Amino acid sequence: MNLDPSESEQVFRAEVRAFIERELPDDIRQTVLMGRELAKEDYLRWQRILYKRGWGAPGWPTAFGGTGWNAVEKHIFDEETTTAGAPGQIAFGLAMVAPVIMAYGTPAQQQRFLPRILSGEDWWCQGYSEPGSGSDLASLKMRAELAHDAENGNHYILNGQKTWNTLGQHADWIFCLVRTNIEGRPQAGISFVLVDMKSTGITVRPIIMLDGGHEINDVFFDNVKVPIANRIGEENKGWSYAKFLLGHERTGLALIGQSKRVLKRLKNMAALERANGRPLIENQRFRDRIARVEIDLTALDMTMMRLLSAGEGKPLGPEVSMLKIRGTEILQVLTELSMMACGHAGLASLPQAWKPGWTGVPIGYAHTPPMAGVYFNMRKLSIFGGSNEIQKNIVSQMILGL
Amino acid sequence: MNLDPSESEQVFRAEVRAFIERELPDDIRQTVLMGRELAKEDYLRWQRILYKRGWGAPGWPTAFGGTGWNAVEKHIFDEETTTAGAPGQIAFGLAMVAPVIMAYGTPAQQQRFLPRILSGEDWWCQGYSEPGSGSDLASLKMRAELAHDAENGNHYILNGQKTWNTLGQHADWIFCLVRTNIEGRPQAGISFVLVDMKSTGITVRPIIMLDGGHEINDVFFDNVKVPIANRIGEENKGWSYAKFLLGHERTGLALIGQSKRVLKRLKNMAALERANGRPLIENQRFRDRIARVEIDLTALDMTMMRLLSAGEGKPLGPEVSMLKIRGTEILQVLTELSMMACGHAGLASLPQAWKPGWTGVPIGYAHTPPMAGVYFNMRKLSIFGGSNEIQKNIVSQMILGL
Amino acid sequence: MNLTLSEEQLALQETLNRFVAKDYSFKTRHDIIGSATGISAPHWAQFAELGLLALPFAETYGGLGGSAVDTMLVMEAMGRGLMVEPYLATVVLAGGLLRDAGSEAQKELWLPQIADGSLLMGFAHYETGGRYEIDRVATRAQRTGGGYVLNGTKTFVLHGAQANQLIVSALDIHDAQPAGTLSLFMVDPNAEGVNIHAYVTQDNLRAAEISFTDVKLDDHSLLGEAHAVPALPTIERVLDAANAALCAEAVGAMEALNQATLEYLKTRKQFGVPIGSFQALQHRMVDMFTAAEQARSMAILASIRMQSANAAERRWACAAAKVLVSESARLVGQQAVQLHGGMGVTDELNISHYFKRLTAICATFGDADYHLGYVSDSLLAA
Amino acid sequence: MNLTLSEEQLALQETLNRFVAKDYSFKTRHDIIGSATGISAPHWAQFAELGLLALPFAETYGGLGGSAVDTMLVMEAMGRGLMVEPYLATVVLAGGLLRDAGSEAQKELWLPQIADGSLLMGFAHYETGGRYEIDRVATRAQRTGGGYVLNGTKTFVLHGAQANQLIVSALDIHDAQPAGTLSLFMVDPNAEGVNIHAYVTQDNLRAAEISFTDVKLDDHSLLGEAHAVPALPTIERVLDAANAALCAEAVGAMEALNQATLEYLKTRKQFGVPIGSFQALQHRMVDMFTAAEQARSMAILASIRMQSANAAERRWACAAAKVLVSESARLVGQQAVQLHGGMGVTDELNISHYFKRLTAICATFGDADYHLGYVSDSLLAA
Repeated sequence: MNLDPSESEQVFRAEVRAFIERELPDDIRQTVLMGRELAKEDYLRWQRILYKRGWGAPGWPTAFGGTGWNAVEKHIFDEETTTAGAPGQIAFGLAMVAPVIMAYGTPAQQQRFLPRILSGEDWWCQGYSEPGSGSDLASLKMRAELAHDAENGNHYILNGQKTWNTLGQHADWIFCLVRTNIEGRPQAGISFVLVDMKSTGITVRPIIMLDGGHEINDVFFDNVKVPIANRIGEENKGWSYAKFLLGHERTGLALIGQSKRVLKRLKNMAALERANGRPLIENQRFRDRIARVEIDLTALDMTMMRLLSAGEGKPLGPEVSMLKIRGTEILQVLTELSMMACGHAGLASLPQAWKPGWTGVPIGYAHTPPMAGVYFNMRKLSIFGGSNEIQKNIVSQMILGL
Repeated sequence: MNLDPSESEQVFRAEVRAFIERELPDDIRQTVLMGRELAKEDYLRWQRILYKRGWGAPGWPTAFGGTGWNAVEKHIFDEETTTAGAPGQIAFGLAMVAPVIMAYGTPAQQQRFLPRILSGEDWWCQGYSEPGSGSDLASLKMRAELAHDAENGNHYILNGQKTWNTLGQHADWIFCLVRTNIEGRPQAGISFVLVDMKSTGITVRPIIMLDGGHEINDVFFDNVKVPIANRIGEENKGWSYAKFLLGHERTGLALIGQSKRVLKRLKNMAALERANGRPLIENQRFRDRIARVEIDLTALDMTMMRLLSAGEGKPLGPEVSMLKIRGTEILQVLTELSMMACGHAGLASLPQAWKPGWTGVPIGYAHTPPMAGVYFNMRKLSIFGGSNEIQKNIVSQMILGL
Repeated sequence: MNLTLSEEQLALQETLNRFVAKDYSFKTRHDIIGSATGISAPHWAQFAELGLLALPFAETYGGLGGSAVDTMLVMEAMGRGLMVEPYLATVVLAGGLLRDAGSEAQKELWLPQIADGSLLMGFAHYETGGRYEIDRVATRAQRTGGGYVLNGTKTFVLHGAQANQLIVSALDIHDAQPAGTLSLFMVDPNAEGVNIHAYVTQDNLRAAEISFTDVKLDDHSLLGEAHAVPALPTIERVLDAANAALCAEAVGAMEALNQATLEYLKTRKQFGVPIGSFQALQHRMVDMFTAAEQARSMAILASIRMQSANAAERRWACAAAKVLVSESARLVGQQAVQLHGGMGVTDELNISHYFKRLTAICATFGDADYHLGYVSDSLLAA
Repeated sequence: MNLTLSEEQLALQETLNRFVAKDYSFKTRHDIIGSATGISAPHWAQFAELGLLALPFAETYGGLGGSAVDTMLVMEAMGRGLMVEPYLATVVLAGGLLRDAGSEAQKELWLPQIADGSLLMGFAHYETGGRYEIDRVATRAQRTGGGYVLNGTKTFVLHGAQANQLIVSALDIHDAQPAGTLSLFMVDPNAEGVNIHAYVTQDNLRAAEISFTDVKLDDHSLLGEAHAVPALPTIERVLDAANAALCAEAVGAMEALNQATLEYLKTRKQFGVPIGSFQALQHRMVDMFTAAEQARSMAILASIRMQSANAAERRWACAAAKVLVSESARLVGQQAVQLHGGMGVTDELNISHYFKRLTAICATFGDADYHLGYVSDSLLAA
């Protein structure tokens, strides 16, 4: 056993690092490192830069224009880009709907949608959850009824509501689970459709988050017409495509790169902040807290590497649920400590200071303003994408056999 | 609101304290304070001293020779005797079977059994749990079949096994839940009988605990004859008497006096033990741990007093489950810290040093030898008497209505 | 020992509950926190009418002679109702300082105005370069012929921009005492040289950074009779009172959160059953309930000990209470959000607002680590 | 990066698993811990036959040239099988000191005897008055004409009474160096003046307090060539190795405990269903599984870093591993007992024996607080 990178890993990491050093715009990097808010255009700029380099889709096979990287390479790429302060790539297109289109879409659908996801031309969002259907997704109610008219040919008419839709305000397309059959098992009446966000009858209503940010939405469908050609696979078979997608949603859930980035910032903060006139890091109680979470993060990182090493480049199994639990807990602790480090000054709310380019005078240090808000916002980590309680159920059933 | 004792509380506490000061034998006190093992005779001596003072049964009404104290007085008595280093009174007779006999026993049973419990002449033990019936007590299987012969008249013949019997090796009597009917709901076929431990056919087999001590047993019943006059109440109604008993078992479960005693010892230990040549108490990490559990104990103590104050002397309700959860957790932490305080020396196992009167040379300090064993032993607190998981179920159902 | 409320206190509690239920809805609060000052004058007038602002002061000064337990009841209602008015800043902090350290003339002048609701106040004490330490004051009040000249900067002045009068801690410096003596001064926030940088806090209260540049104070500005009483013990006492009050507020907020969460567990269905039927969530809810009960016990202890003549006993109880209440608040706040799922992280439900207030309470006037330090170090003294 | 085992290591692991399953049953162990010496000579001979005792030494000295990862595999099996033989004392501690600091002659003399199983050793280092500090040595080796006179008392010498040779840390004192230089000495436990107070430990290992009164040592007793290498870094390194080994042992014990507990959850029925169907217990078991997996990761990290030339990197990894492994061991040990209910607190089941061994590991060669201190303070250096 050893932790020394192989020759090829070393070369690959150096290549990624050099690329980031050269290509990542400094304003974007600063925005990310300071925990401030990214604009839509920031995401798109970075996606175009990656696309140009041929790295637009780290998770895709080369046949569709992806990099064809194995799990270790993807992990290295994730870690390097994240710790350096690159924006995350928007997963809804690249990592969620694209694998479904590749696996179950028609060649026409593949040619129509995939290149525009890769290049960043189309921004996708998700239409899974409904107000009554969170953890119990199969109970979803949004109707899609078959219809025909001269103008649209065979099409579905969608009526209902989707919620916990992330960044749908930026989106060009939404993929939806809809109910095409109300009889029998709930899972057996679901279809998977792709909907143009510009369709008549779609309304996006912001849900303001507890930190004041707008990143999620309700999406209402009022007699929205969707061509039947936009359905993936067979009618009423959507549940199996959805499950396939959820399996693909899980990469990067350990958030190791993000946690390393936040830990590094926290250490810098603790050297600047003052307790009784001395650097906060000299306060043993606070220092112990940093040490403790650093150990946890090290253990998680090692666990990830163990799994990657054992998996020989193949995607991970249900162990990912364990990584997600620990990863979200650790990042939540790190953001909590980052807020604590700020003391009274962290209590000042200056939402304007989150915006890139803000030049006002902060309360506290330059790092202070977003910290409490980031802590608040990160409570979502243990809820969204399958709550940690659901993840524990998965480990309990799939790994422990309980 | 105030914490000042009332005139009468003050007088009462002073009276109890003076009594203990005068009457508690010093050898017993030292044995308890050092965490060493009490002999049967130690318990009996103390019970006789209490009995002589008229305090043999703090929980009983005066009609049966008890003190007639209210909940606050009982709490004061508990706390003063426990912190001073008096042995606990054996609950199985006084606090468990006696209330059942008072409530459901015949006058003859009351006259026969209660005075001998009060005076300490009869030592009682419990026959509830069976190997297959722990938390799910109603599933118990030990049979009691009706029979008649010339010598014994109408009697039951008992066959089966009881387990988790505490100190049965000392006992004169055992109260048992037995199955008198195998049809219908399991709860509906249980009877409550009192069995002489000298009966032919009873075998007590020690179960050695993880600390090497012998405080629990298996008790086997092989055609044990029990006069029908020893049945409490009606046949097949034992379950309701058992539930009544479990309601009475719950006093003192918060273990506040014991925790105060152990905390005090822990502070003394931390002043004696050395870290890097200085008193261990100067080590901030360890000191913080003591401070933290002292705060928890203070909160629990206040909670107990709040409940007592609100209850105006009446017995407590399901909140006792909350007190039991916190109380056992706190005492477990305290015994764990006591072991930790001893460092390497605590790893030496000197079971002979647990015995009263031991005069050998300890590894470490005089306080060291029993500490690890006490920690190990105290793991039982969250298991016996209704595991903490069961207590959480009770709070969930009875208080929260979930 | 008596840990039940008196008849009068039960009546006060009842009044407060009615006030919160009737006059301080989530919608009402939403409008108040969105307003320019971030507080509601009509509600403050109601506070005065109900006698809440007069509670802790002697009758001589228009007060009602109430105890710290009465303050606890008010603060608990503040927590339950998520009320944002400056009760802590005006009544507990500034009012407490005036009551404990003011001269007769100062008490006669200011306390009745607090009691009748006409005066809002703030306490400007903390400074940058420190964290939660009580005795780190560099602000200077240099004696001149007829008064003082004040220079310095104060941070996290709760409701500092809303106050009509400030109490400012500063070193009283003159030739005989060049290092200065820690003192308290009444300062008019409208005086020349006072610069107020107001902001909204994470939990939608208001606070300010305030700088003083050559601010002229007259001779009567010094709180109390020329150092008859040292200022530091007074400040310690009032910050203990503030922490006891914050503990009570947290208890009110936790109780409201637990109630809402329990309700949600009983009504929210997934997989065809209420989510409260899942044992893991049941036990979590038991932990939250238990934490809130322990917190309540410690808040009561702190309030009772606020009346102790023994400063060490008082400080221990307030510090210990803040440690336990902070940890309980963290558990209850985080888990209430978690158990509400997605709804818990939205601005729309009051859940997140309670969570944010609880989080802020933990960081106000000393966090759990800071107060644990006091409790821990007191083991050395023993 | 490669975190998989080599072919040889897989074969070693397989051998160890077979050995534990076949030759080291709970009953066998019960007899061994009840014996006079508390260790089994036949099993030790098997250790030797399997090459385990030769693993970490160079081939020149009869060794197999194995790595710290190989030691990890052995220690993990020690944990899984709850084996009580003195592998840690003889091979890891004393063997490690000889390997790292012994003179050529000493290595040639002693290492082959360790490797072939004929020599048991102990490391007498800790003293009273301290806790887990590595550098608190007051034992004195006063130079005389032809050697040294040793005086002092050592505490918690693992398998000290079973050892044929001891390595003792002491201050090498002579006129030119009256304060002494920390050094290591080979001492015959049968020499005059050596007093051994042997005892059984809480987890049924053996240890001893050993005092040295005017014990005469010859010139060759000094480990290594007359202070060519300072002793303290050597001791630090070997204690790091011991902690890495303990981490691996704990991982083996946790895995066995988790397996037993999982099995119990699936088979033990209450209320007509396996108790493993209760969600609160399921989630507890997930926490235990997760803790053991994290612990395994850190044990691996520590073993890998034992091979690092960078002492700070090595110490950080071993300290960090001990912190995390200790906390995991506490959780898994306590909860395995809890989930087994009454059966968990009896001596009859191996559950309590695993629990006690895990508890002892946490307190051996530095507890979690002690090692957290190293990790924490290293933040100051950064």
